This record gives sequence, C-alpha cells and structure tokens, in this order.
Amino acid sequence: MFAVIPDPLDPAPLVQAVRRDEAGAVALFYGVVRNENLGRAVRYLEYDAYPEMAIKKLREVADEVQAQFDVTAVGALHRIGRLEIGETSLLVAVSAPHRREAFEACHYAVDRIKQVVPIWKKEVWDDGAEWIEGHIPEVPEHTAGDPAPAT
Amino acid sequence: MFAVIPDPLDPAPLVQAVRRDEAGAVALFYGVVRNENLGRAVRYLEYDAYPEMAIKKLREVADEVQAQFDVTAVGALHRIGRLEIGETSLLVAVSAPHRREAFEACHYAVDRIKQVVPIWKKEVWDDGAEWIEGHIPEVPEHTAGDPAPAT
Amino acid sequence: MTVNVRLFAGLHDLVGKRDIVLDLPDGATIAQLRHRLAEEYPIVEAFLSTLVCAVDEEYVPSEHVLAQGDNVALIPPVSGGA
Amino acid sequence: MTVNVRLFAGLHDLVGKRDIVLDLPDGATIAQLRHRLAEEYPIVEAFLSTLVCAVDEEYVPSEHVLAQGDNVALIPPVSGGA
Repeated sequence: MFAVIPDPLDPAPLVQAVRRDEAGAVALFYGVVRNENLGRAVRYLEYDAYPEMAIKKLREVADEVQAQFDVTAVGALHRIGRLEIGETSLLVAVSAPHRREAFEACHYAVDRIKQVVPIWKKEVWDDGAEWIEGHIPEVPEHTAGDPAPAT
Repeated sequence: MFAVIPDPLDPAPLVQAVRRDEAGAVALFYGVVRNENLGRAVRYLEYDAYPEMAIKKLREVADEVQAQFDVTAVGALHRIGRLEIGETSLLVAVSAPHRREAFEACHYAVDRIKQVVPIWKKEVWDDGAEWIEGHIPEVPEHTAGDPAPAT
Repeated sequence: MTVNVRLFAGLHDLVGKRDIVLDLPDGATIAQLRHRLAEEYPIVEAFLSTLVCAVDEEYVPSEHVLAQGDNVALIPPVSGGA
Repeated sequence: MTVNVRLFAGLHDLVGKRDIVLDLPDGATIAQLRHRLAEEYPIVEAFLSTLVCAVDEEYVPSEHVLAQGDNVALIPPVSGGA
C-alpha cells in the first residue's frame, strides 16, 4: 500500500496490508509534525508533492528495501497539504520474520524516502515561512543507450 | 501507558499516549504470532504472565530507555491468553524528537522486554505443545543492606 | 512460618495449581525455599537450575531472607514478546 | 517544439503557476531547458544550482534529450517525511 494524500493517515489498513503469516514483527514509523525546528517555533507545515512520481518513488524505495533486507512486505503513506502540530505526515510499515530486520529496514526506508521522494515541506512560523531544502535526489548517469545530446 | 491484558491490543491509544508536541518521530513495534518457529508449524500460542510484576517490569524497561536514549515517551502493551496466527502479542511505542533515537530505543525496549518481563509463551503444534524457555532474568546481587541469611 | 508460592507456565501446568503454600523455618532464604520445593514437589526439580525467584514483584538472589506471609513467584526463563 | 514544465514548492510560489510551457529547439536537452528557463523566468535562476529535473516521473541528467510534448518536472531539494 502506497499513497500520497491530503487526508489524515490511518495506520490500521497499512499495517494490515503488510501483515504476513510468516512475519513475527512489524515496525511502523510515524513522522509527526513537531512544534520546533532548529530552535524556531513552528506553527504548522504545508506539504507540496508531485503525487504520481512520489508514489512511484515510494514503490521504488520499497523494492530497494525488499532487495536489501530479509523482510516480507513494505508500505508507505505520505500526507500533503496543511498539517498541524502533532499530525502525522508519514507512515512507513515493514513486516519481517524477525524484529531486527523490521527495525533496520523501516529506518532505512524512512531515510531513503527523505532523499528521493518528490515531496516538500514549508515551515510556517509566527513571522514568516520557508520551503525547506532537504536532499538533492541522485540523478542517474547519462548512459550510452540514451539518445545522443543535440549539439 | 502499560498493560498486560487478554484482549486484542489497540495501537491507537498507545501512540496517542506517547505523542508529544516536541516529538517528530514515533516508532511502533508489533510483535505478531507467526505460523512457524524453528521450522515447526505453529497452530497458536498461549501466553501466561505474572501480570502485576510484568507491568512493573514494563515500566522499569521504559525508565531504562528514557535514561539511555533521547526520547520523549515510551509505552508498552502485552497481550496474554490464547493468540492465533497473525494476532499481535506485543506493542511498544517510543516517541522522540528524531527518528534515529525512536528506532533505536524502541528496538532496545523490545529486546529488554523479552529479557526481564515475566511472561511466557506456549507454542501449540499439531502434535504437541511446549512452553518456550527464553531468557533467565538477571537477579540483583545480594547486598550488605539486606538482612544476613539465616544459617 | 509459611510463604505463598506462585507458579507459572510449565510449572503451573505440572503442579496443576497457581498457588501453593510452603512451611519453612523462620528466617529461611530463597535457597532453602528451593530445597523444600524440590522435596515436596519432586516434579519441579528439573526446573530449578533455570528458575529465578521474585518477592514483592522483584527478582531476588538465593541469599534473600524470607518473612512470614511473603509472596514468592517462581519465574522460569521468560519468553514474552513475539 | 514545446515541453510542459511543472513547478513545485518554492518555484510554484515564485512563478505563481503549477505548469508552464517552454518553446525549445527540436532535440533540446535538459541543459538547454534550464538555460531557457533562466531567460524567461529570471526569478528562477537562484534555484537552478540545486534543481534536478524529472521526465516521465524519473530523474534525468542534463544530457537527456527532450521530445515534443514531454512533461518535465523541476525538482528542488526534497524535504518529505517529518
């Protein structure tokens, strides 16, 4: 289950979606809007996204996690639009036969989501606002198979 | 929030209980009954507990986690009685300002719970059943402050 | 003196009771309680090497001195979690 | 040829539109698109050094050759999660 939606995120169907009879562990991560960042009081956040590509990239992160860790399933939901303090912006669930892999893979998935998924947050303070610049996504090398650049 | 109960575990109030305005991350662990252990098909599990002491030990684990990690709150629920495949036996939630601490502290809490909390599981197979012997809890040293042993 | 002893998991199944009462000399220790237990419930003997005891919901060493009416829990290796 | 360009986050705010259309020579690359963008929307120039581009929902390098009607997304440094 992967989604990028403006509605409050519900963990129950996400956890249900990753549950497997052979999985003894599920790690679920909540990214939550907190009331300060870098010492500055935050009033609320506003998330923008390129939703189609964001969902595609969430799936790619899940595939990467499945390839690198002994896990049974991965799912992720990201909320967009205005979020108040304490609301959940991100849910990532990973099921695995054992807990170590569930924790490590879930942590890795969250790290990767923050690096490659085209979603942006604007912090709104009492006296202003700013789009936060996080990670510059890696761009694949230009390969011989691509059409030659026009000169 | 700490509890040892025979009813299905509900993660929503647990996560709500650990939520803090300064916490940007919540890691939630589900221990789930899986369909095999050490290559043997499991039909269901039966958990026994010393509930009053188990709750006390869950609280002590939470205090230990709070002392060792930069986290904002910890909560844990353990289910007892008969649990079917796919049901949740353990929920541990940890909130923290940042995700790394939430993941690491939650993982540590689960490890400790399995070492010190007086709860036992019986695996029931098609052709038998066995109480699983896990960890022998550490016993504090006999200290000078204690009454001298009778000889 | 008498102490109350609570049994769990495999011990509970074997003995068939949740609670038993043991008669011990005044000032007896956990070590003495373990001996008495093996005498009165030989079936329990095989479990003793991995068994720890708790009094007042706290793990206690063999040297711990018991008092009349103490509630002692016999704790086999724990296996909570998933 | 023309390509469609989608703007997000700060760029969306600055330009005030989600989508713009750029006129480019046939066979133009992402590098050429970036130049044209800076010419037509000088306000965007400060963002170019950290901007990457995506075509068909995939990140592409500067050498990537565009085709008529391509949908190009301008991706500032991402900051999803919490």
